[in-house]
Amino acid sequence: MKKSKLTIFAMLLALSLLVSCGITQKQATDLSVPVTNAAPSTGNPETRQDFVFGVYNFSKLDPADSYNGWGTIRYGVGETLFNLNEHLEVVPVLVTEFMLSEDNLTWTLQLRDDVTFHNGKPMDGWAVKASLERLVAKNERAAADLKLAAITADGFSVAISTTQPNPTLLNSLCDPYACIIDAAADDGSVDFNLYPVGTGPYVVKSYVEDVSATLEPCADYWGGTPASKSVTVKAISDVDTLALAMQNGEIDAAYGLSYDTLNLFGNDEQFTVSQAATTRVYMLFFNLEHEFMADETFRRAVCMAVDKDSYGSVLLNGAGTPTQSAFPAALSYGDDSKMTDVPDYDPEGARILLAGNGYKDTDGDGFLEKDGKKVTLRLVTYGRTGLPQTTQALQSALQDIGIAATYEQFESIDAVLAAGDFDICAYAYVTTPTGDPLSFLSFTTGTGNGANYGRYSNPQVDQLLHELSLEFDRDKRAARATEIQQIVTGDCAYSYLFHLNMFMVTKKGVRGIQQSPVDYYQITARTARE
Amino acid sequence: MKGPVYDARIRYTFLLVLTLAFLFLSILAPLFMPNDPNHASLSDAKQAPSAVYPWGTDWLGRCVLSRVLAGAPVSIFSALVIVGLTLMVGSAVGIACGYWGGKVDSILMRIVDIFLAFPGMVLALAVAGMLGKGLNNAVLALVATGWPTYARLMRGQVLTLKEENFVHAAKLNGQTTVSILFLHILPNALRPVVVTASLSIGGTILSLAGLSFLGLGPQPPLAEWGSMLADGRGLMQQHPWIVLYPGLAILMTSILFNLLGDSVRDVLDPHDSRNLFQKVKRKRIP
Amino acid sequence: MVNDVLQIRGVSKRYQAGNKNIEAVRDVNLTVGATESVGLVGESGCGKSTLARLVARLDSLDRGQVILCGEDISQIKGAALRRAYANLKMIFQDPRSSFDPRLTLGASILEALRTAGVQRSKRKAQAEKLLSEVGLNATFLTAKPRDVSGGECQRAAIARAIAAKPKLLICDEATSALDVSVQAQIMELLCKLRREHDMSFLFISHDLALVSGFCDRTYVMKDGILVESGATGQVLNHPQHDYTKTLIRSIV
Amino acid sequence: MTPIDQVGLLDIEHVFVKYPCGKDVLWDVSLRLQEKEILCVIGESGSGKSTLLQAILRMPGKVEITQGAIQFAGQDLCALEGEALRKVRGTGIGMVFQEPGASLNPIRKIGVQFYETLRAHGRISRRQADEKARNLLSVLDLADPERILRSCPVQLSGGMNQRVAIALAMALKPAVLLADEPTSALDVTVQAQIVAELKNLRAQFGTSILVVTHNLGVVAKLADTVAVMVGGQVVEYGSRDTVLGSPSHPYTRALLAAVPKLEPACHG
Amino acid sequence: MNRRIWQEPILRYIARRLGSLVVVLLGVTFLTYGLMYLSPSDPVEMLLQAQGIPVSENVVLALKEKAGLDRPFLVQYASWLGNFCRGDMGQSLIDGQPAAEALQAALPKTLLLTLTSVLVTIVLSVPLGILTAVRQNRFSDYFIRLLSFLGHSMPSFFVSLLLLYVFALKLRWLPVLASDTARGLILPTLALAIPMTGKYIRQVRAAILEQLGQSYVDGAISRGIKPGAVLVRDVLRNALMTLITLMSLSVGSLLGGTAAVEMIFVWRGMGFLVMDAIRMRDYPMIQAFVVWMALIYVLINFLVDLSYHLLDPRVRQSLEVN
Repeated sequence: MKKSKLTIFAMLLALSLLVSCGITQKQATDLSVPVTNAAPSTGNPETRQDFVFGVYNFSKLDPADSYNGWGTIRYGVGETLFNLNEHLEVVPVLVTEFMLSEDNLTWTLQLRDDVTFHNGKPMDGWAVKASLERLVAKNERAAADLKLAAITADGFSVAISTTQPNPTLLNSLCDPYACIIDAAADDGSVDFNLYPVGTGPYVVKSYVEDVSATLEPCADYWGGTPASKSVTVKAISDVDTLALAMQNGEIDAAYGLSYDTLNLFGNDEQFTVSQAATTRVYMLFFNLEHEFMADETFRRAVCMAVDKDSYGSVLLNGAGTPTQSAFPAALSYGDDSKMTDVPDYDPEGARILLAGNGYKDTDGDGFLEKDGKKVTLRLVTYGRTGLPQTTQALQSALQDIGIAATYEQFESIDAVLAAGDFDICAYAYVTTPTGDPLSFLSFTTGTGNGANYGRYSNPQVDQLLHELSLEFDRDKRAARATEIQQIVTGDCAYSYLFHLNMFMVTKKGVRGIQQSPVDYYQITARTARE
Repeated sequence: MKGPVYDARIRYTFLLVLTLAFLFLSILAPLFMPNDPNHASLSDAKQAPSAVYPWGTDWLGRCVLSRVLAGAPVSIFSALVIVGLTLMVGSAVGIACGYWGGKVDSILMRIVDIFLAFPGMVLALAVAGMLGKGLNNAVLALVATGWPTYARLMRGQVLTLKEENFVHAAKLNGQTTVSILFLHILPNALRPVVVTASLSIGGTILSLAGLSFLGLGPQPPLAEWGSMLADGRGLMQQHPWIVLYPGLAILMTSILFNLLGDSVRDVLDPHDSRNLFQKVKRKRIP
Repeated sequence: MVNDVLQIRGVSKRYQAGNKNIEAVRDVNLTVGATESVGLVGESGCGKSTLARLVARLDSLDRGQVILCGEDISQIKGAALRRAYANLKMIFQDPRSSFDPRLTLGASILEALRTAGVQRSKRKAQAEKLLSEVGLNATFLTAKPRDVSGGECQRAAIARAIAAKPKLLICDEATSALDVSVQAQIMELLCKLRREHDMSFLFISHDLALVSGFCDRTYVMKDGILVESGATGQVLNHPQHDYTKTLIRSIV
Repeated sequence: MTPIDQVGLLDIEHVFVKYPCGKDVLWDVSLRLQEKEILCVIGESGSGKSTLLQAILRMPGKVEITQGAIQFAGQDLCALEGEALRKVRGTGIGMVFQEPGASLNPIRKIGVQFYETLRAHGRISRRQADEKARNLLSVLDLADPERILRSCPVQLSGGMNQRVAIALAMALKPAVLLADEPTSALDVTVQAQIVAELKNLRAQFGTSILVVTHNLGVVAKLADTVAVMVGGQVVEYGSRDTVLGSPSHPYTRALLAAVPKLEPACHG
Repeated sequence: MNRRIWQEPILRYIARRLGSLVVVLLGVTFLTYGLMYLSPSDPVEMLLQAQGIPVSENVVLALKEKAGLDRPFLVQYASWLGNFCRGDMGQSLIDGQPAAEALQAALPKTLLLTLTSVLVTIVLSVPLGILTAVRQNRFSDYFIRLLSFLGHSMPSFFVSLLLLYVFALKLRWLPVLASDTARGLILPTLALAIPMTGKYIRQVRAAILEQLGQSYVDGAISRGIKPGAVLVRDVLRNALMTLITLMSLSVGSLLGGTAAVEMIFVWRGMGFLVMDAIRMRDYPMIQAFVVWMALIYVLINFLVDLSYHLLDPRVRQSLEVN
């Protein structure tokens, strides 16, 4: 396979074409440069230094448990069979060759034979099978994504069959939940959520809940000697303190800083700021079951009140790229120009629209009423950097067009959303964590689906989602994904505000760690301080 | 007559006038606001002080001066309401205990003991936390924390005053219990209570700001000094005016009320201010 | 005697102090006849002030009866007690403490006149009259307790006490906080009141000499018990009880 | 006024005193205390008699002497400062306060307070101090001195504390003892005891005593010499018999007349 | 003879105090448990939502029945209290972790911070308070009082920010993150101790001045004892009770007042824990926090009372009389 600037879909297309021609695709690791893990190590045990990594959101480490796999991958404890490269293309990591059966139902993977778990056991086919079976047993999301029928292992090869053709299986195997761990080690003797046994360059030495994790290099890591003597991941749950600690030199790298600090660190020679556009989109959930939000015209007016450009440039200090689509423009299904029916920023137009639909300020308090009832919206959000700011800006913007709104910030928003206890929720969503649009679109727009908190339901969308789930053709997938977004944004069921550039600050002289477009690759074997 | 008491009275009058003026101004503060305190003008965000925004703008492009002014009534009057409610609830309980004694006293005092068993802000955190965020709950939380002190104080006062001869004399005059209570006991008992209350206003402002800082106070977009400080904390280095002015507002207000409280005490509770370590100036005529 | 102003019959009072019971007054019998002046002498802590408080119902008694002008007031409450108080007034050791520090002397006296049922229009004049009777001029109406001397304050207290024309005036160490010369003036005033009013006195003091100059009969109290009683001259000149003898001897 | 023509033990010469707040209290007070003399200063409240004692001891923070001199043992107390003044307090001049018990630290053992007092004026071991204290307490007829020395004032009765305080004031055998209203607020029977005790002191130790009181009975029993103060000035000064027997000043006469006499009631 | 006389009353006293302690603590638990009933959210629904289970009427009812939440309030309270006494403080609604475990991890941290802050407060406020009292109305008095006034008027979170800015960011002397090391504790300790010191200097001053006005001071002076000795041996000892009371109060205000400082310095103590719990409406955690804090405070007060007993013969005396 050629190494070029292809999207993941280019690759998938190629795969499917090749597969359909009945040619076995051999994939050697040296053909594609893995993004992170299997780097030629420069670690010299004599001169290695301790490395301290400050993070805003500290995670537990059992990959199968909710989103904890992000931590497992981020802290270099575990690895997935495949990774996404900077172009969100799937590249093999723990796998040497893979092929798809003619019926599109079975993938056969040939595993590397030099990979061992932290406890010294070899990562063979049975281990991978056990790891994946443990995953689908514990994680509903993974089970829904993978659609596993059966796994058979034989030596260093493993055959994964799915219940239906699953074009995104390899993408799903890139998801942090699919991090390969030694399932047999989860025998209850230690808390697997704190001390998972993975294949990554670092082993958890001690884990203090909510405080820090101390990691030791894995002596016989397959990718060479890890470059740091130890890695300490510190939980610094206060963004401002995180910034101060970074400034004060107490940590070597910081992730999760407030965007306000971009200039602070960017203008300081002692630090390196690495930025990467990610697939995280800041978006608004509208609760379509609530009185005013149920009205499409009303929603349209709300959308027109939103000044996406300023949000990205001011609230996020330039780290937000305004968007009409849920996906970054670099992706074929993230083309803003195709989102024709998305209302532009036009507060005056919004006022007129509202006035024309029976929203009038009848009692003269500066806020609109409909049929004598005051329009009041409940805005909710959670503490992720940028969201409270966005929501408060929205509150002010709504006030400008005469809509009263209350603001509430929660630490954990999902319960509030699930209960439908909101009108508008600002949310930051990683739309293509595994390089494919299906999961996000399905979750948020399919009738009755898990993250469809606004209770949006459109049979046309449901039909398209179904088609998308079975489609292996790249262009058609992109077209369907685009179509779904057109319908959804046309219905004003969601408003996608901007895409986020994530950034990471490191001390000068720190290497092997930087902001990746894939937000869960952080600590690697190369991460070290000079 | 000149002397320490005289000085205290002058100081008290001065501070009282200053405080009243301050209160008056904070009521009128909305009139002086150069801009809408809640209006976010993103294009003007994080601007340094200028003619349009005398104290600059915050991260959302809101006028800091307007927000500090808008926050004045919230911070100050909430604190006054808290102290007032605390005083009333506490005093009512204290009077009931002190005057009727017996079962009423022992039951109420047990309740007071229970409330006093919660250290410092713990009860406030619990009340605000359990009942949810917001100004009302924050006020309720601080009242719940504060009233037992006044109950104890008032009870002690009433118990002492009940045995004063002038109360006996009033009793022998044939006055009713209620009239004795309201004509003689209460007015005299109020003095230390008022001193305590006036000393506690400054602290209450700080406590409220503390709750706000923790996010348990008034919710956005309502301007409140503590939450402005919490909000703008990350910009402290780059755009200091965002935290400087609300911080100064808290400091100044709390200093003003603390000074007033001190001087109320000096006037109502004058104490001899000489001791053995005082050098006595000696003017000897040879 | 039927027309005794005050009869105290078998009055006792215990105080609970921790685990100990202190019997402050034990089985006291005492009478004050009409227009009679009766002295009660004893040293501090002997129970004489407690007895005064019991008689005035400022404290509840454990046993016994207090009969004031023929009415047993030892158990009555509320309105009945307030009515009974019309016949009973008391002046205290510390004159300043017997006035509400916030109010003017006038306000306190007017209050007494109001409760005595004097018409509003006549109160002011009456108050001035009362003041002149105790040797004070009308300017004292507007003075506060802390602005006047102890003697003046005690005079005002007396004026307030006689406002309702009580049958019995209890003087609890009424002069012992005052300077000798002031004490003499107050005693003179009390003598004058005795002459001019139809009033009985229960005069409580630790000073035998003072009692000897004022009282018809004298009771001597020690540790809550009356140890000796009789006409004042009798008690002074022929003391029966050892304690009375000690008392007389130690007068310096 | 008695002319002052020779040197006494304690000479108060034309002393003017004011309070720190600036109010004048004493005007031109002159008194003389001879050896073994008991001088009683009588006066009513506000006459400045207690201030006089504070002025003699130069109690810090209480009074300011603006004019005059207080000669004691050949030195002018008004000119003394610091250590020199401290040495006079206790050894030269002792003082018994109005409420003698209150002048003891309520929560320290009396033995310690004796030791500390003695130690402040010379080297002495704890055992020696205890010995001295025991002697002193027995001389003053206090029962069980051992127990007293091991107790804190709060554990003793008020009367006991008064006598302990007197003993403590006498611990350094001062030449002059100042007593500020030692009998007021006391029961008559106790008053008599205190009077006897002060006399006893003079007999035992030859102490000169300056007593301030408003109780003429005490004066009559105790004094050799009497001074009468009114409004911060001495209006009459002379031997007891002269002052009490044939008072010259009208105030003194009025004062004497006001004293209640033990006599049958004055009827109507 | 001495031993038996004063040991017996103190035992009686301890017994009596412990008895009333139990009553107070019962009240504390009742109030704490009752607060949850006043709260607007239903814990069962919250638990379900947190676990991502759709909230349906039937599920809620079934779970309530299982958890005994359909029983009368008092019965629920009794069973909760029973569990509490056995050390089971319920589970976090957020992650299902036993509240007891979380508290166990956080409590020592808050206690450590409290301890250091109280110590620093004592070390600063007692000598300065004495100094201002002794130098009353002189320059040093005014100056220290001015500083204490400023400290007293600043909230601890404001002090924290200033300290961070100056000592961590500008001078680079001290770390931003609190840690168990002495250096890591300095800033949070100061952030708590400075406002408290400001408050207590004034109170120590008042206490000392009050003692200086007592007659025993005159007595000691009249006996020729050196003023310095009077200050140390008499005045301080008599003011000790007030000082101890102040310190116990300061412990009290710290137990709840560390939240903001703990958040800023990322010091995972009780304040941090409860703020997390409050934001997530994690009622069992809040309850456990409140009850534990009250328990500790009540015990501290109890110990302080006992120390009065040991230090002050007046208190001993009053007990013996009673």
